[in-house]
Amino acid sequence: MRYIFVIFSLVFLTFSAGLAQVDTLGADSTLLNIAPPAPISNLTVYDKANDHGHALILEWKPSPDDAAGKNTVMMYEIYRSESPDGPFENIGSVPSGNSRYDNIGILEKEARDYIPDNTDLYYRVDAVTINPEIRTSSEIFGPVRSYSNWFHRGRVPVLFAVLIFGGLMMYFVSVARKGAELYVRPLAGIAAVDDAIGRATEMGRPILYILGLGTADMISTIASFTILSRVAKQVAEYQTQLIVPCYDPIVMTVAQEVVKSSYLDAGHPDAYNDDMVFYITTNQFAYVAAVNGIMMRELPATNVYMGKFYAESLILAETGAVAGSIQIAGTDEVGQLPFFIVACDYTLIGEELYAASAYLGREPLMLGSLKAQDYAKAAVIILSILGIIAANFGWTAFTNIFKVLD
Amino acid sequence: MKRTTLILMALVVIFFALSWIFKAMAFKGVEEHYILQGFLVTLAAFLTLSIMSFLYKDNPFYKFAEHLFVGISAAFWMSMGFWSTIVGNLFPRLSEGMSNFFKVHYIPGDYNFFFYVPVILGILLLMRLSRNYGWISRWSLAFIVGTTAGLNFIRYLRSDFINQVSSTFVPLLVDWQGIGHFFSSLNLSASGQFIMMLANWVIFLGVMCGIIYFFFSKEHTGLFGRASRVGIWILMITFGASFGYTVMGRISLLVGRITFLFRDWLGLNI
Amino acid sequence: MMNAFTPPLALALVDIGRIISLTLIAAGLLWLFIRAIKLKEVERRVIFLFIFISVAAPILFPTVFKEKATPVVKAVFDKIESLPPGSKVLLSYDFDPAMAPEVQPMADAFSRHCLVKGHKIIYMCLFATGQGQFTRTMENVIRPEFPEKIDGVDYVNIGYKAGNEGVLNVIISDFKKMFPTDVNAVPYDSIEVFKGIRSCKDLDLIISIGGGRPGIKEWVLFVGDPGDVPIATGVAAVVAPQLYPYYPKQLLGLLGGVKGAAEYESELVAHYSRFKDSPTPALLMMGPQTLAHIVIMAFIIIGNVLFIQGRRKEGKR
Amino acid sequence: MKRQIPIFLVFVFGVFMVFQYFSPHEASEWIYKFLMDWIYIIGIFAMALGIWSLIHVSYDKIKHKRHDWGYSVVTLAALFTMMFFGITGFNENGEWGFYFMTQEGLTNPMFRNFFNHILVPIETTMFSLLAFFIASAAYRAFRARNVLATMLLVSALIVMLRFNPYFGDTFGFYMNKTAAWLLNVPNMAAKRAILIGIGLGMVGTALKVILGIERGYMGKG
Repeated sequence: MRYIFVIFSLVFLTFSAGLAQVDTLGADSTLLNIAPPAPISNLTVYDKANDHGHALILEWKPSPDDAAGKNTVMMYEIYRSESPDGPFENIGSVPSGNSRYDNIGILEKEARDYIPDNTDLYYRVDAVTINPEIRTSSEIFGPVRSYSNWFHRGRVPVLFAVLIFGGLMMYFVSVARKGAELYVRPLAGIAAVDDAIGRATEMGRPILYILGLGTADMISTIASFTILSRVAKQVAEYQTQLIVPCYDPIVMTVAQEVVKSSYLDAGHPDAYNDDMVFYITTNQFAYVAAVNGIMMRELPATNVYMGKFYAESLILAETGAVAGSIQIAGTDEVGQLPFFIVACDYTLIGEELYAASAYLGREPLMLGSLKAQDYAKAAVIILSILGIIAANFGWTAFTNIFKVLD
Repeated sequence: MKRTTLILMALVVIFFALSWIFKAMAFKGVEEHYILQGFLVTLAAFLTLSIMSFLYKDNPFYKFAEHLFVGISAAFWMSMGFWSTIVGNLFPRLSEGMSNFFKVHYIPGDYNFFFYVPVILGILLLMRLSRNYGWISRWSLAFIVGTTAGLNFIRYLRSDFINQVSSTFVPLLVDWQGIGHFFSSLNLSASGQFIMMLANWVIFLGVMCGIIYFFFSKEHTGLFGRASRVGIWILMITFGASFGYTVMGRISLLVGRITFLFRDWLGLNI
Repeated sequence: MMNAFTPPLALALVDIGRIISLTLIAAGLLWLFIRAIKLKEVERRVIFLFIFISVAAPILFPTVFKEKATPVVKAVFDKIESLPPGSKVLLSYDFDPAMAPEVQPMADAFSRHCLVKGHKIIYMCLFATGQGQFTRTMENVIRPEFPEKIDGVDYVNIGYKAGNEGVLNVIISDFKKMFPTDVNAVPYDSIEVFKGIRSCKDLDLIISIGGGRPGIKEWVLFVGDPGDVPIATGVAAVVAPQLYPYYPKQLLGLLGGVKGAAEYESELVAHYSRFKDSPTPALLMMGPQTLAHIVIMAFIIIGNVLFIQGRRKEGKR
Repeated sequence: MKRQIPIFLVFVFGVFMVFQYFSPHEASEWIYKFLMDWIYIIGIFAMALGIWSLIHVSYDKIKHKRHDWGYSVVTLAALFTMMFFGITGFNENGEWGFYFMTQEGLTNPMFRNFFNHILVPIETTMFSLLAFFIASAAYRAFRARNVLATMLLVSALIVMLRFNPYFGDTFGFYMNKTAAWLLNVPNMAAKRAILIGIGLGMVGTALKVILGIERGYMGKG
């Protein structure tokens, strides 16, 4: 898209330069007799590395008449052909002062700027003056071909990170599977969930579980599903009422499944019905309006907010506070954390939300992955200290390891 | 319903009916459909006030606006989805006849038959409504979750993890020219050496302590505990500052609404 | 909008309304404060009512608070003020309609100030949509308030050129190369404003308004630093904190968000009586903002008084 | 069969997406584009489920004359009216009929009117309620109960004090600068710490999902 825009604006630039020329011709007849500028030199064209092909990069040494010298070069026009004898087609231009042009083709064959892969191509760059008639062409460069790459070499650091993190994960999960005891520090928000369900039972009021505005494939929503399954199981055991209004239909589908099987696990499959988990609407504030209504009418004993939240976080949490509910929140949306912290009784900050599912289940496999995450964090601390030292002493070699190319 | 409630509601209705008449008269000659325009502006004002009345307490007007809002928004979202995704994206790939019927541009392509896959997966998802074959819907779910899990795995490893870690590599001694120079040029200007260094130190230590706060499998005691304490302090300071900063934007929203009521509805010259 | 044609009765009513509403808020807060000392909680609805009044009253009865320009803003004002008449100032409209509510008032205020001082203004933009924003300045400021100023002599609009920092890279050495004509296709050399200007280095001041990309950072890096030209800016509030490190070395001064714009407008009104009746959108926007912020802070204080009193009472027991 | 196939699918597609990132080849890009399109299209089918649930719940309320069932009539009426306007309209010959979307979006005048005069006003008003709630939340929660609460309170106050018109030049200037510093420096540190944590948590959870350890989303914890 960006390239289309660039190309488009370059076309516009060429066009407006042309217009300008028409006007200035009348005003200044000297433009007609500009001396042709010196050509560019050292033109090289090479395949763009680490890409999907159909792209080449041109570099050249600007004409001596660009800025210095006669200072007449207005822009450079780029020409391409599939044979050294032409015909050459104008494919774009750059203003003077530039010495590089990225010829990025569009992938569709029908597109005008389609660059075939594995085909010999020839390039030429013209130095153009304000009068487009007066120009000097460079020598033709070619043949050159563009290729599609199977492996992105600039992304090696990410590959290493994947391997290291994956390895840590595998290791600790297998350790946990063997039955090793793993310590986890207590989290206030998690402990509160159990109390809150008990409180709801005593008061005979429902529990409101909000999965947020995330879609079913967001990690925060997936974490929320796991927490929901624990909550639903306990709710089923205590025979309390559960209300789960949903924002996204797929989330609703999954949540129904989750709650249903939790009721089954708790041994009360008959207590479940599909209307506990229902869809409202996929509009942020319409959803909020409806949930606000539910809060004020059903007066839930506990509101649990887990998942992705945006500006509505404070509206929900304040209304819940007015209704007198205990509120437990957890989100990975950094911008909304302040509001949950201020308005809720307990808040799981960022990563704690993901950890919560492991905490609630106490399954060794889940705890093992927590341990792996902690080790990765320790690695971050060590790397940062090394990185700081490197930055202070100017060892760019170290910091370059972390450079990921796109 | 109590009699006072009924009287109150009747008064409100009369008030807005009058507003409709006045608005329609004001629009006469300006707008073609002045009666409709008068109604719509009055309706918008009525709904605005109905929502605001929730601040006092839940009431029938809020309930009305809320339920109306839910219905309208669901239908809006559905028709937009239908036109843009099914008609705009799917039909041009699947069938020339359908494309012609809906007057969208058919895009021929060698691999268009691939677009039958999501249609099948979508229909499998609808199996959810069946009592006996509901489990089939998990297949399409698995496709969505798997694909995005892979996508997220890489995306977050790259942007939130590697990028954030490497941007923590800042020099702690900015522009260091010896301790004498440091003290002799000590000042509090934002681009001065001291403030720059302070910023880098705070960022570095803040990030470290913050990460330590998020350790789950180690007891937060001793030095470790103290670092995690500093970490939560930094988080709290930040949350406070963000909260304070957001106030401005929220007030602007209210200004917008109140201006609507005063200018567009009541027609005050402000 | 209030202007010279508003009947005196309406003006008096506005004054009365303003006084009543402000007194009401102040007295109410005081009363709540005293109640807080006696350990009486404030009801939520009372807070809501106060917020509503503090936002609605300044809109209904335009309330302008004393906005004293902070040094960052004053620096820009003083610079334009101190330049001799006829100086060349470049205003770059680097923003789109989405940013406009915050920065359009600044652009208008800069234009007013420069024109009244008799500076020559060159308008350009790095955002394609900036042209539309300039049209607004043209229609709301230049045509109605400065009908005597002539296009090409007192100001010129050279429009938009694609290329982001590439454009800046060229105009740092040669204006004409990038802008052979203005938007009306008048050739560069016959434009009065450009007499004696070859490149950006010949300008007396550059002001970039916006805060996106391309924007002030590019101006500083590609023109301000290499060309040693004074640069000032007006940006959206979100961007302002990131720019503080540039001040005062690389940036002469900056206006951040509606507040910065309001400070500038108030300076302008204070210095030039002819602008007393000009629209000051930022100043008007500041009324509700300031009042609501003060009210919220007052409630935080009341909450803490309650808390301290409560603890003291518990201690006595 | 009911659980294994989904878990296998998750694994296959998850692993493919990881590989895809490292391979910029044209073929891999094409498959990637297809997969992304598929997700959108499947999502549209899910719409039917959502609308079905909404209708079902509302209809149930009306049928059993539950509390406030009258409002459910409003919801259903609004839903069907808006849907009707969304798929019908005048065609270019001025005939009322099945409606086709144009470049400018849905141009059915009533659809637009409903959007501009019902949807937008309610939406922005709901949003503007935040101005009230931010005040009540500040009053309730910003009390110096302990160290953490005090820090929250003080930094919020410093940032809000920018809006005090009664400060002197110098003091106001330093207040501004302190606020900017708070928003820049500690903010960046905290955000970065949270983001690194979130990044790890996300990566960990995504990996658990791909490997089939986390199955909560399939109704099995």
